[in-house]
Amino acid sequence: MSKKERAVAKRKKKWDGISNFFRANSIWMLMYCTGCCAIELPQAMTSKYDMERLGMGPMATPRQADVILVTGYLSVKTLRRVIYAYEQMGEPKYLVAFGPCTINGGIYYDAHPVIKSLDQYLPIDVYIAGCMPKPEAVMNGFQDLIDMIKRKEANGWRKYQENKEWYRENQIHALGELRIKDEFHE
Amino acid sequence: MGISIGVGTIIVGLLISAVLAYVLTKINKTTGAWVTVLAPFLALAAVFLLRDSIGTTYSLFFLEFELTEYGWFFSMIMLLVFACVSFFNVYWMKKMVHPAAYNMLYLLALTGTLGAFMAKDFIGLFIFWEMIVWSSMFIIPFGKSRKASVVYYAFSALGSLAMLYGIFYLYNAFGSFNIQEVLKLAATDTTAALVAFITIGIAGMVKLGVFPFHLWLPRAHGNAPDTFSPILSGGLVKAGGFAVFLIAVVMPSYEAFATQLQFMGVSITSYIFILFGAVSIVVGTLMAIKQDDFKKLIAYSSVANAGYIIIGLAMTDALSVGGAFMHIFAHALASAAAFLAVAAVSHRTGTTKMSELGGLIHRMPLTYLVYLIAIISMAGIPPMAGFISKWMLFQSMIDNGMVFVATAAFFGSIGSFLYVFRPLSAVFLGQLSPKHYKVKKAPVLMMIPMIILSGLTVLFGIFPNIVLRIVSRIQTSVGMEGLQFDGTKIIGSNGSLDPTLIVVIFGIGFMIALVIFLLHPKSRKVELMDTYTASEFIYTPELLHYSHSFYAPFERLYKNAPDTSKWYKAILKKVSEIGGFVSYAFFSSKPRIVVFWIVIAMVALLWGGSV
Amino acid sequence: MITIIISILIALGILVFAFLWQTTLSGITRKIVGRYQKRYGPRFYQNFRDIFKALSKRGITHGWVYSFGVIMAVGGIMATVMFLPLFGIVPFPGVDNFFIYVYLFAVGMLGMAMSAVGSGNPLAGIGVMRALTQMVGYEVPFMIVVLAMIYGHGTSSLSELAAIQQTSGFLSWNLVKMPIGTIVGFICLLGMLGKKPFETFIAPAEIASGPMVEYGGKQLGMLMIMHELATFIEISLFVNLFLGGATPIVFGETTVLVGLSSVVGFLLKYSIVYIVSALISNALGRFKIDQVIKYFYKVPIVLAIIQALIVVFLGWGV
Amino acid sequence: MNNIIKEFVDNVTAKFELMGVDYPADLQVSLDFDQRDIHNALAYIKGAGWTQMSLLTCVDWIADNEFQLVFILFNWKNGVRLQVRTRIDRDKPVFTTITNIYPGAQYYERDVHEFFGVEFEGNPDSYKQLFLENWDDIPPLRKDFDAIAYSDRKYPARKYKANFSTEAGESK
Repeated sequence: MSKKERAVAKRKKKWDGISNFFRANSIWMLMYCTGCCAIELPQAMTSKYDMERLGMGPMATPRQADVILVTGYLSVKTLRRVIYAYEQMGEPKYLVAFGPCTINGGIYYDAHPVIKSLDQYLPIDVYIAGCMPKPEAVMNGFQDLIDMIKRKEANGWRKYQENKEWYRENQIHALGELRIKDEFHE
Repeated sequence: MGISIGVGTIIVGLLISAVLAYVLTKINKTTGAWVTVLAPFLALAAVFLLRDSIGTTYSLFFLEFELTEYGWFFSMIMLLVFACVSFFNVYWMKKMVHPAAYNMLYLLALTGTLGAFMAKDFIGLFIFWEMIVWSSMFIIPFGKSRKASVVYYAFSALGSLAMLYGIFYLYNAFGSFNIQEVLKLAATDTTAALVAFITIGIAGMVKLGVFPFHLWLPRAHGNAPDTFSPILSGGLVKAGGFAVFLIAVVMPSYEAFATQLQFMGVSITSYIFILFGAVSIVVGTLMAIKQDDFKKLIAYSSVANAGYIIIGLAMTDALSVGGAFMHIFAHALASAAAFLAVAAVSHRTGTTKMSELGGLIHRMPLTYLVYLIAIISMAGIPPMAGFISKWMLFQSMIDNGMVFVATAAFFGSIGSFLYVFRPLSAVFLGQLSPKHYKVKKAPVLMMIPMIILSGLTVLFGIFPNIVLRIVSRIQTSVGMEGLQFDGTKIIGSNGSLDPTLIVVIFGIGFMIALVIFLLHPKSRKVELMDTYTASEFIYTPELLHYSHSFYAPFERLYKNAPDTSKWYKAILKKVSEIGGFVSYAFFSSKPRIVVFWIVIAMVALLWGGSV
Repeated sequence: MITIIISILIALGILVFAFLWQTTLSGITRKIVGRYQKRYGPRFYQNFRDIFKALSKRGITHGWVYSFGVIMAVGGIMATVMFLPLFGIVPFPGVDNFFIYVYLFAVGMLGMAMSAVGSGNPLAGIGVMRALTQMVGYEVPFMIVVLAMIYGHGTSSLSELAAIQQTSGFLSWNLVKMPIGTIVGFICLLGMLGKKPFETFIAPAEIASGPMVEYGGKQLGMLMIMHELATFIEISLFVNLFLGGATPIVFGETTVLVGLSSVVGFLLKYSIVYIVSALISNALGRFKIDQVIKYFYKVPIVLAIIQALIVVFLGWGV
Repeated sequence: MNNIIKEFVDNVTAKFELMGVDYPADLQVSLDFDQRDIHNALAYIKGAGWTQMSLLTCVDWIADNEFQLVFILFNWKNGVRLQVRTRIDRDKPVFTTITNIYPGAQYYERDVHEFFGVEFEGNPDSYKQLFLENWDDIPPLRKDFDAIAYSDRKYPARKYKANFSTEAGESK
C-alpha cells in the first residue's frame, strides 16, 4: 500500500466514523424487483410494518439510493443490469438479497439462464431468508443492516472495490461480456 | 489648430472607410474585413470623446447635425454593438458571396444609424433612416433566404412612407424641419401631435418589430448572415426605439395628449401603443418557445423585448422611460452577445438547428458562459443588466395599475425563462453528438467581443447607476423628471433596489455553498453516457438527448392560435388581385382593351370640349 | 460599513434559522403524514439525517457545470433567504421588495436546471421542461395578485406589506381584505412547492424524479438544503403577503411578551400553511403537465385578474 | 359451428395432402401437413380468415429425430383456433420463412432459432439474438441439452460444509 493510498484509507475511515450515525438511520432503497420476493415489500413499507420509521424510503434511481434490494432469482440477462445499477450507485452502498434464489439458486438451481449464487458476482451485506421472506423477516433483515452499519460491518462495497478483479472474472465467466450491444441498444 | 473631430467628420470618415473597405476587400478579403473592425472602433472613440460637447451643432454640406444627450446614448450603444460584432466579419469573409459589398454595406448601415441619431432636422433623419433600411436590405439576402429581404423591405417601406407622411404633414403645419422645434410646436396642437405620433410611431414600431409589424423580424434575423443578425437585433432594431422616443418623450406625448381621455394614468393613444407592446410580448414569447432554429428563437425574443421597450417609452414617467432606456441598452448587449454565441456555434458546427446540436459545453465552454450571461440578462434575472430594466418597468406598471399590460409583461417575463433555457439545454448541455466530437473552441478573436459584451452586461448589472445617471441626464434634457439615486440604490416609486447589495449577498451565498461543496468528499468523474437509463445499455448519445420539440406539452395548447402571417397573406392576395386587374386594365397590349380605352379617352375629351 | 456587516450577520442568522426550522418542520410533517396514513412515521429530525447522510456520500459528477450549477443554485437560494424579513426583523431595510424574491429565486432555479440538464440525462431535461412550464402557470396569477396588493398598499417592500396588515388585528390581513387573491395565492403556493396535484416535474414513478435523476452524494445533499430553503422562502412569502406576517397572539403591555408571541404567531401560521399543503398533497393525485397549465390559465388567472380589477377600479381591499 | 369447421377441413383436404386431422377441444382443430405443402396451406388458411398468427413454436421429438413446428392461428370471425403442424429433419433443421405470409412471425422465428436452432431461410434477421444474450452452447430447449451440466459449469454453486439436502424418501 503506497503512502497516498494509506492517506486515502485514513480519510475514508475518519469520514465513516462521523457519517455512520446518519447512514444507519437514513437508508434509501433501490428496489430491483426481479422475482416474487418483491411482493413482500409493500407490506413492509405501508402502515402494517412502516419501514419509514427506520428512516428508510424508496428512491427512483441508483444514484440517489444507498441500498439495492435484489428480490429473487436473477437470470444472466438481469444480472447484467443489476451489476450496472450497482456500479452506478454512490459509495457507500449496500446490497440486500432476498430469498434462497440469491443464495444457491433456490428452485431454479438447474435452470440454464439463472445464476446460482449472487455473492460470486456482487458483494452481499445481508441475506433475508424465506421463500418468500415474511414482512417480519424483511424488517428484521433491515434492522440487521442498520446494526451492521453502526458496527461498521457492512463493508460489501469496500470488498467489491478491493477484489474487483475476482468479481469481474466471475462476472465475465457467467455473462460472457458485461455490457451487451445489439439492435435493442442503439 | 488641431483637427477638431465633429459629427460631420465621423460621418464622412465612415463613408470613406465604407468605400475603402469595398476597394480593399476586392484586393484582399481579410484586409477589407479589418477595415470594418477598425472604423467602428475609431468612431466609438471619437463619439466617446464628444461627450463633453453635447449640444453642439455641426453641419455637413446641406445636412445639419446636433449632438443631443439621447443621440449620444443611442450612438454609443450602436457603435458598441457594431464594433464588437465586426470581429466576426474577419471569419465570415470566406463564406460570403459578395464580401466587398458586405463590408461596404456594413459600414453604410453604421453611418446611417449614427446620422439618424444625430440629425438635427427631419430630412437628415429620413435620409439616414433610408440608408439603414437599404443597406441592411441588401445584406440580408447574403444569408439563407432572398425572400426574407423582400418581407423586410415591404414592412420597412410601410414604416418609411408613414414617417415621410408625418414629416411632410409637420412641415406643412409648422413650416420647419427642425426636429426639436417642430416637436415642441406639435405638442401644443393635438391633431398634429396625433398625426406625428401615429406616423412616426408606426415607423418606430416597424423597426422595433412590435406586433402587428413583427413578421419581418424573425425572417430577417433568422436568415441574415450570422454576423449581421447581432447587428439587426442588438443595433438596428433599437433605432425604432429612437423614433418612438422622439414622439413619446421628446414631443412629449403626455403634454400633447393632456386633453385626451386618460386611462390608467396615460392618454388613450399612448395606451393603444402600450397594448400593442403587450400583445407583442405575448406573441413574441409564445412564438419563441416554438422555434427550433436558434436564431429565430432569439429573433422572436427580440419581438417580445421590443414590447417592453415600447411600453416603457409610451408610459412616459421617469421610471418607465428610464427602464426602457436601460432595457434598450441591456437588450442590445445581451441579444448581440447571444447572436454572437450562435454565430460562434454556427461557425464551428455549421448549423443553428437546436435539435441537431447538444453538449457543446464540453467543447466550447467560454461560448457557453457568454450565452449564459446573455440569457440571464434577457430573462431579467439578477445580477445582470436586464433585471434592472425589468424591475423599473414593473414598478411603473404597478403604479399605473395596468392589470392587463402587467399580466402580459409577467407572462413574457416568466415565459422568457422557457425560451432562453431551451438553447442552453439543447445546444450547450446534454449529450454531445458524435459528429461534434471534433468541434474546437471558438477562435480567440471571436471570444474578445463576446467577452466584452458579457463583461459589460455583468458590470452594468452590478453598477447600473453608471448608465442610469446618463439616462437621468437625458430625461432632464428633454424636460422630464430624472431618476433618483441614493448611493448604489435606485429609488423607485414603491420600493428601491440596490443591485450592488444583491451581488454582494449573492456572492456570500455562493461562497457558503462553495464551502459546503468543498468540505465534502470529492465526487467521482463519470462519462456523460454513464447516466441513469433504468439500467439499460444505450450507446447512441443523440437518442439520449432531449432537444426535439422541447416544450411539446405547452406548444400543444396554442398550436391552433391564429397566425398573423395569414392576415398578411390575405392582404397580399387582395393587393396582387387589384394589381392584376390594374395591369390587365391599363397596361394590356390586347387590341380590344386598347381600343376600349381610346374610346373612353375620346369620349372624355369630346365631353370636355363640349362643355 | 459596520451597519452592512451587522445586516449581513442578521441575514446569516435568518439563514441558519430558516434551515433549522424548515428542516425540522419537514420532519414533523412527515410524522404527521405518517399518522394520517396510520403509520408511525420517522423521527422528527429525520430530514437532518437524510441531508447529512447524502452530504457524506461519495457521489458522481458529470463535468464542471454539474457541480457549478448546484453551487449556483444553493448560493442563489441562500441569497434570497438572506433578504427575507423574519419576525419583523429586516436585514436590509428598504430593499426587500417583492421582485427581488421572484427573480433572485430564479437564479437558484436556473442553476439547478443547468446542472440537471448538464448531467446529460434526458429525464432531467424533461423534468426541467415541466418545471419551467409549470412556472409559467403559477407565477403569473401570483404576480397579478401581488400587483394588486402593491398597487393598493403603495409599497412593494415585503416587511412593509406585512406591517400594514398588523395595524388593526385580524381584520387588516390580506386574507380578509383580498379573499379571492388569497385563494389564488394558496393554489399558486401549491404549484411553487411542487405539491400534488402539481407534482409534475418530480413525478418519481414517471420520469424518475425529473431534475434530481442523476444526483447522489453531496450534490443531492446540497439540493436538499436548497429545497428546504426554497420551501421556507415560498411559505414565508405567503404568510407575509396574505396572513399578516409576524402578528402577536398575545396582546398586552409587556413588549417582550408581545414580541415573543408574534414570533410564535408567525411560526404557527407558517406551520399550518405548510402542514395543510402537505396533507392536500397526500390526498390528491397528480395532474399531467398540460392539465396543470390549462388549470392555471382557467381558474387562478381569472380569479387573480378579478381580484386585481376589484382593487384597482373599486378600491376595495386597500 | 361444427359445419363450418367440417366444411373448412374438407376444403383443405381437397386442396392439400393432409397428414392428419385432430379435434383437441371445442373450436380447435389441428392439421398436420407435409413440409412441402405448408406454405401454400398457410397462405390458403390466411385467405380463409385465419388472419392472426398467435404463436409459432417448436417441439423437439428427439426419438423420431424430428422437430415439429407448430403454428397457432386464430380466426376473429368465428373464433376457431387452428394448430397447423409440420415436421422437419432434426439433423438439418432448415425451414423457409413464413414472414411474407404472416409478418408477425418475425420475432417467433428468431425465438425458435434461438431456442431450437431451426434456421429460417429467407429471413436474415432470424439469426439475431433475441432473448439469450451471448449464448455459447447448443440451443437450450433441445432435449439433448443438459441444463444441469450447463448450469454447474457456468454458475458456480455454493459450497456447504454439511449436506443439508436429502433426496426424497431418503431417511436422515
